[in-house]
Amino acid sequence: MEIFSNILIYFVIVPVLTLAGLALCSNKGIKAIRTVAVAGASVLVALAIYLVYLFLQARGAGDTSEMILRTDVTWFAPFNIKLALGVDGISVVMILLSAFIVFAGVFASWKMNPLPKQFFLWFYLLSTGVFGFFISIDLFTMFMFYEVALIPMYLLIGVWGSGSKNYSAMKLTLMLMGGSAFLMLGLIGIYFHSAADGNLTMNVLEIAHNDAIPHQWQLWLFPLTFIGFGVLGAMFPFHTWSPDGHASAPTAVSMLHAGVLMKLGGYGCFRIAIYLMPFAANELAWIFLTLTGVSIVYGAFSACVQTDLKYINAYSSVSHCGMVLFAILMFNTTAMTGAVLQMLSHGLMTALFFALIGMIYGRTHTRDIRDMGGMMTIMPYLGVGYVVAGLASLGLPGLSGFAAEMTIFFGSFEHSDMFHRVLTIAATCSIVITAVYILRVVGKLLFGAVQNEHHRELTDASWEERLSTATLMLSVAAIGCFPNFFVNIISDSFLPVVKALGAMI
Amino acid sequence: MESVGNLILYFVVALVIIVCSVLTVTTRQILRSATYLLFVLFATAVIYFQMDYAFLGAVQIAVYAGGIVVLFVFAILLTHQPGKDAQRIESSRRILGAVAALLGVAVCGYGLFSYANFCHRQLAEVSDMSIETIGHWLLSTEKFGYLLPFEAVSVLLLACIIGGVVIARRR
Amino acid sequence: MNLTLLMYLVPSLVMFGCGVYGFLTRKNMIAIMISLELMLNSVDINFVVFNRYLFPGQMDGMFFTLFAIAIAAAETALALAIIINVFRVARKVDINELTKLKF
Amino acid sequence: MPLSYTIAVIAIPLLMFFFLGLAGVKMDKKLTGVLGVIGMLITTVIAYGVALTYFFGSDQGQVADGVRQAVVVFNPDWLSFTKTLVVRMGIMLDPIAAMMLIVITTVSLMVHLYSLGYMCDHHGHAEKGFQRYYAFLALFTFSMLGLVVATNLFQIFIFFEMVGLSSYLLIGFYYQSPAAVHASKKAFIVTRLADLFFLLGIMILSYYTGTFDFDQLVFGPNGANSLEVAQSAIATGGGATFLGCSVMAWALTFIFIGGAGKSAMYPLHIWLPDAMEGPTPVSALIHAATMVVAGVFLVARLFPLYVIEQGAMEIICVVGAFTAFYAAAIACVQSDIKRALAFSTVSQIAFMMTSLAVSSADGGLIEIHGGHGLGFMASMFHLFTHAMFKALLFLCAGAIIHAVHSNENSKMHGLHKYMPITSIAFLIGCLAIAGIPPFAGFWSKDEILVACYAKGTGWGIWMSMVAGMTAFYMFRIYFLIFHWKKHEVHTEHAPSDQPWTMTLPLIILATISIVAGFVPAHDLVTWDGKELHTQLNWTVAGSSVLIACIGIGLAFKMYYKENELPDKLQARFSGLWEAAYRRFYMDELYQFITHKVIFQGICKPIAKFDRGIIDGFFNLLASVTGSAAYGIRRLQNGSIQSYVYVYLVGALALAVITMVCVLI
Repeated sequence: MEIFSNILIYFVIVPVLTLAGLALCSNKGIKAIRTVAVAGASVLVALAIYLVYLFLQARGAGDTSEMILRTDVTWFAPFNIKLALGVDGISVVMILLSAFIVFAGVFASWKMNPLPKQFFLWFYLLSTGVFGFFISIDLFTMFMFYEVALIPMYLLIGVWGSGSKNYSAMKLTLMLMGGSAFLMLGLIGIYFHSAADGNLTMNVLEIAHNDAIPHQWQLWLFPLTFIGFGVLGAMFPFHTWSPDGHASAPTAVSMLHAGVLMKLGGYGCFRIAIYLMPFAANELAWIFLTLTGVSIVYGAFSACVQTDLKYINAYSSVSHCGMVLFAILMFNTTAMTGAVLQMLSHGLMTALFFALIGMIYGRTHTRDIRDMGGMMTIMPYLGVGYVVAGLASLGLPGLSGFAAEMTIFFGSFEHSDMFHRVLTIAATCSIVITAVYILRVVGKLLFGAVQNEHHRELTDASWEERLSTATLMLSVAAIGCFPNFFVNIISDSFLPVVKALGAMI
Repeated sequence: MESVGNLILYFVVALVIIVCSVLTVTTRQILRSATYLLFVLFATAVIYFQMDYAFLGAVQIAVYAGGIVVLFVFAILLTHQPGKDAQRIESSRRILGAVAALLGVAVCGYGLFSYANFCHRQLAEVSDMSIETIGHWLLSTEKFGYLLPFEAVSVLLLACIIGGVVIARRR
Repeated sequence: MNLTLLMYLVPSLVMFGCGVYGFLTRKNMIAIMISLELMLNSVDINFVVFNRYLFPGQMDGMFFTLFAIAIAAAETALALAIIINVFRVARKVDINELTKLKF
Repeated sequence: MPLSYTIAVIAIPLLMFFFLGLAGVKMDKKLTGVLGVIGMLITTVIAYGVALTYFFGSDQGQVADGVRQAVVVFNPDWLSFTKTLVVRMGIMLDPIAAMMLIVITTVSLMVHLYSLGYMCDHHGHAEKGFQRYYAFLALFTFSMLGLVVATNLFQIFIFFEMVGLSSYLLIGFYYQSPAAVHASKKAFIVTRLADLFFLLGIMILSYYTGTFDFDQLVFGPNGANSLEVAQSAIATGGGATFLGCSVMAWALTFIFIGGAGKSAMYPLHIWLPDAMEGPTPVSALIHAATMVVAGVFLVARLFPLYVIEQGAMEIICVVGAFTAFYAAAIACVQSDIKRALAFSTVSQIAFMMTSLAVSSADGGLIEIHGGHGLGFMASMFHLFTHAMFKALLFLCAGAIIHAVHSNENSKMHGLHKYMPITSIAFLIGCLAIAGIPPFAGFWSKDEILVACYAKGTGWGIWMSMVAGMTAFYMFRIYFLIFHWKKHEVHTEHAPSDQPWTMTLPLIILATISIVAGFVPAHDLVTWDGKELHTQLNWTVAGSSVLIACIGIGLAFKMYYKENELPDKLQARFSGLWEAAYRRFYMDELYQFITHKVIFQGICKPIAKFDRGIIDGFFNLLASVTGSAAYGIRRLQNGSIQSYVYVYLVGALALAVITMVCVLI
């Protein structure tokens, strides 16, 4: 089969095989379950790194096609649905990010209890959806994988969560499904206007090439798709699933959700909404720019007064993910590259945050910062990890957040009109607010005197927790120290869309 | 013109059916209810015989009267202590049920009596109603053959047997 | 006086009405099943008499009745098995009290 | 020594940081300290080699036509914003960078050595977190060195953040003490706020000029600061204005605010006194000698731009002059020795800022070409000398605190007898800062005053007065600590001079403080790389020495021997004294703004809004759907009998309708 010669399909096959392997494990055989889960994740990481290598090689060899590793296999001819695979720089780094987070997530849920097998089954189903989404360029398969990624979340939170998990799981799933409903409408609309000559297609590249969606339709379809993905990207005012959902979700799920799934939102906004409908994007950008600009500042301010660690992080995510959408809407290569960097950065850093919070919560059984203090003395490794994550979040040079945010700010500042300037400056102000809430929580949680004497008996991180967090910390530092490596992979991928957007002005 | 015996038989059967049906649903002792049902089924079998469908009548007696009613009796005995009457049904519920049933009967009866001209046909002679013919058609694959439903029913019965076993099995 | 089709339909109709009444008013599940049998039986009669009077040369009505009897037997057996099983668990056969799976 | 060895100067501290931070946990504490000192010693040697080569060597191509050029030894791309706007991470040596290398490595080495003794208890056992401390020191040294050798504005910004981080970590070194945590948080956030402006300034500047690199912003073709290049860079703004000022003025003002945050200029100075919660050697290194002058360094870096954009320079001048006075006034009444020194630092840095700012105006643009720019040189010179004697003073203070276990003056008094070496070293530091010849401070401060008088007599008198206050408050501290009255020994051990690891740095720094004034700064660190011919202005020098002596005399009168005078004065001017003691209520103001306005007034309502209105809306949506479903659920009650009933009614209705239709 032709399709099996394309490395991309293995990003779906490997999780599926892992699923099968897990299904064969017995419920009690925790060792076998862990082995299979780790093996799957390791293969994914290796594949992702190899993919980056392939990509760099292809670009190095002068392959300037928009997407590389293209394969089309017809799936359902009447609607022209194909299993269309292909990646550009953005998807490549997204796949890399996902692989690392899945890897770290497996180790973070090492001691998952109860039902470890079932947990990993759903976990890998979610991963399947995520990878499938990033490798496809067919509207239908993208949507399908998107849904595959969303649904397991309900069970993962509802069964393995904590606190008011039923409420949260329901809320998260319903809001995201609501977004999907918008999205589906938008996608169907796009499909039926995908070609002027009647050869309707689902292929993103072909639709963009045809550029046949009538302008008055774009004005309807763009908001539908943008909001559809924006809900997942935690865009104000559709972000409220995020605090509750993250607070209740088990560690690895929070990691995967904030780390990868929310990125699907940003990626989709770009790949479908803006890429396919540049006219409407230009026309309506101001609405969404305002919303995302509000997101950034609003999320940061809200985070300042939260007392639950996960809520702080969830609002911080609202702020940072707002930054992603904000930058994507700036329509220039610099800002958009910054957006992807920010996705990477936020993915890794939030995953790190949630991993650490999960580990702390697993020990103290509280996430309220008022009940904790002096954790640095008790668990220095986790404390240092938390500080690193915090510093990445507040944008310290040498860690990922800085490179991403700076690229976004400088890209956004390229617009010289007052509207963009004001928003950019407002967004820039968030770096101070971020510093405030990060230092607040670091000060209360890690420093100061030990609040609860029982906490003194707690242990520091075990080896698998160290491995999980160290992977993420190193990734965060790698992006922060060598941002140009990633920028070079990413930035060229924006040229076609920036050109299309430029043609609209 | 029918033979008098046939007529008398008809009236007896009709009377049994009507009376026993009513008793079936009104008696408060469930075992009696099953017994009245048995009478109704027998009376029905008689109608089948009258219609010259001897085979069908035999099936009716064997399967319905012999099998199903016995099942009912078993079930009743398993779930009820003997001699204990069922609770009295609230009158509101009874009235509602009666109204619905009577209305239904009235509407259908009105329809029957006022419109159905075909209802006054006479019984025609049938030439061949032997077991061979029935068997032939039942297992025939030609037009009007009933092999497929026959097989379907046999599978259904099999499923039913398995289902019964599974459900009734003690865990 | 002739035995017309109508004369057979009337007892059948009454039987059906009784079935409906029983089905609506009874609380005991077995009694409901019995009412159900009444209704089924009245339909069987209708099949037979319609076949016999209106299409004397054919046998479809008869076959339908035949199958209906078979299916009724299957259905009853299964239903009674369920009822007995439910009784074993809940010690009840009153459908108004068996509300555990409601909503 | 090849200039490219500078890489080693940067790299060794970074490696030390990782080594000590990661491997140090498992090592013997003392060993990590010794390793840290050895690493720093190597760094210092190389840095001296490089700097001396830069200044005095001739074969490295750094001097051409009598002009000292900036030499870029290393400049790879780090982050490309666009094809042209690229952030590079490089190493560039020019006079001020080379001078800073010396300052940073010297003070850092002294502090490394000193901490060996200071970070131990009285039995000589290393404190908890010893290796962490050394790792952070290494991190700070790395960041600061990276900052001064930056080749572009963005790199400076990056290292601004990095020094901010190291400062945060070191202030909060005693992280179990709430005061330290609070102080570190405050320091970070205030400087972050300033950095925000810095960033905005960079954004504006780079938007118009299209570059971050100094060699396109300020350096001319001959590799030295050039007004023509700055002029053309400013001109790319194309006369764009915002709120009546040119965008470039805004950019430069914002950048200055960034520098002001780090350099603790009013009103962003509030973090510095609190930062004294950190270990005293840290205060000496970061909050007296090096990091706090980053702002001065930044303005000096962009000096030509500021010269062209006079508006921004005026702001610096006013802020500097005011801060100098304000901080000096507060320093006069502080009872905590470190706080007093901290305000002294603020005041002295303000001196440097003012000096830079008046430099551009001392005779106007043309005369700068003619060879003035005295203020620039004086500022850099003062930066150098101040780093030495302020580090000395702080280290002395550290020794005293280590001996008496308190920061308060009232716990000290009469220590001269017990700690003679410390006392003499402190006295040398005081004389240096007061500007008594021939100590280092005299030479640099004198030139600053000359530059100020050149701008205007008013400026000169104002700064002279502040200089007099400096002499007063320094000697007030000195007398209160070492004299005043007999020391009451509270602990079982009488205070005494500290072990050699602590005393040796004092002696070295004291020596430097005496001789540093004779460094030919006017030859080495001038704004245009050319030699600057200066001579002592006897009028200014004489008057400033006189003022200093008056200040010292006043302090002597009031504080040498225990007497009632200070209390009387305090009672007489109680309002003023209280206000100054409370630092003119700036902290309360900030507290009000952050807590009451931002926290209670913005954050809380937003959080409530989010939970109540936005989330409430979605919950409302859900509950409406839910109750609708509950309503409909009544129909699906699961009772087969009701289903049949409804079905029957429906069927009958249909039958009746059919019949009626047939009838009609």
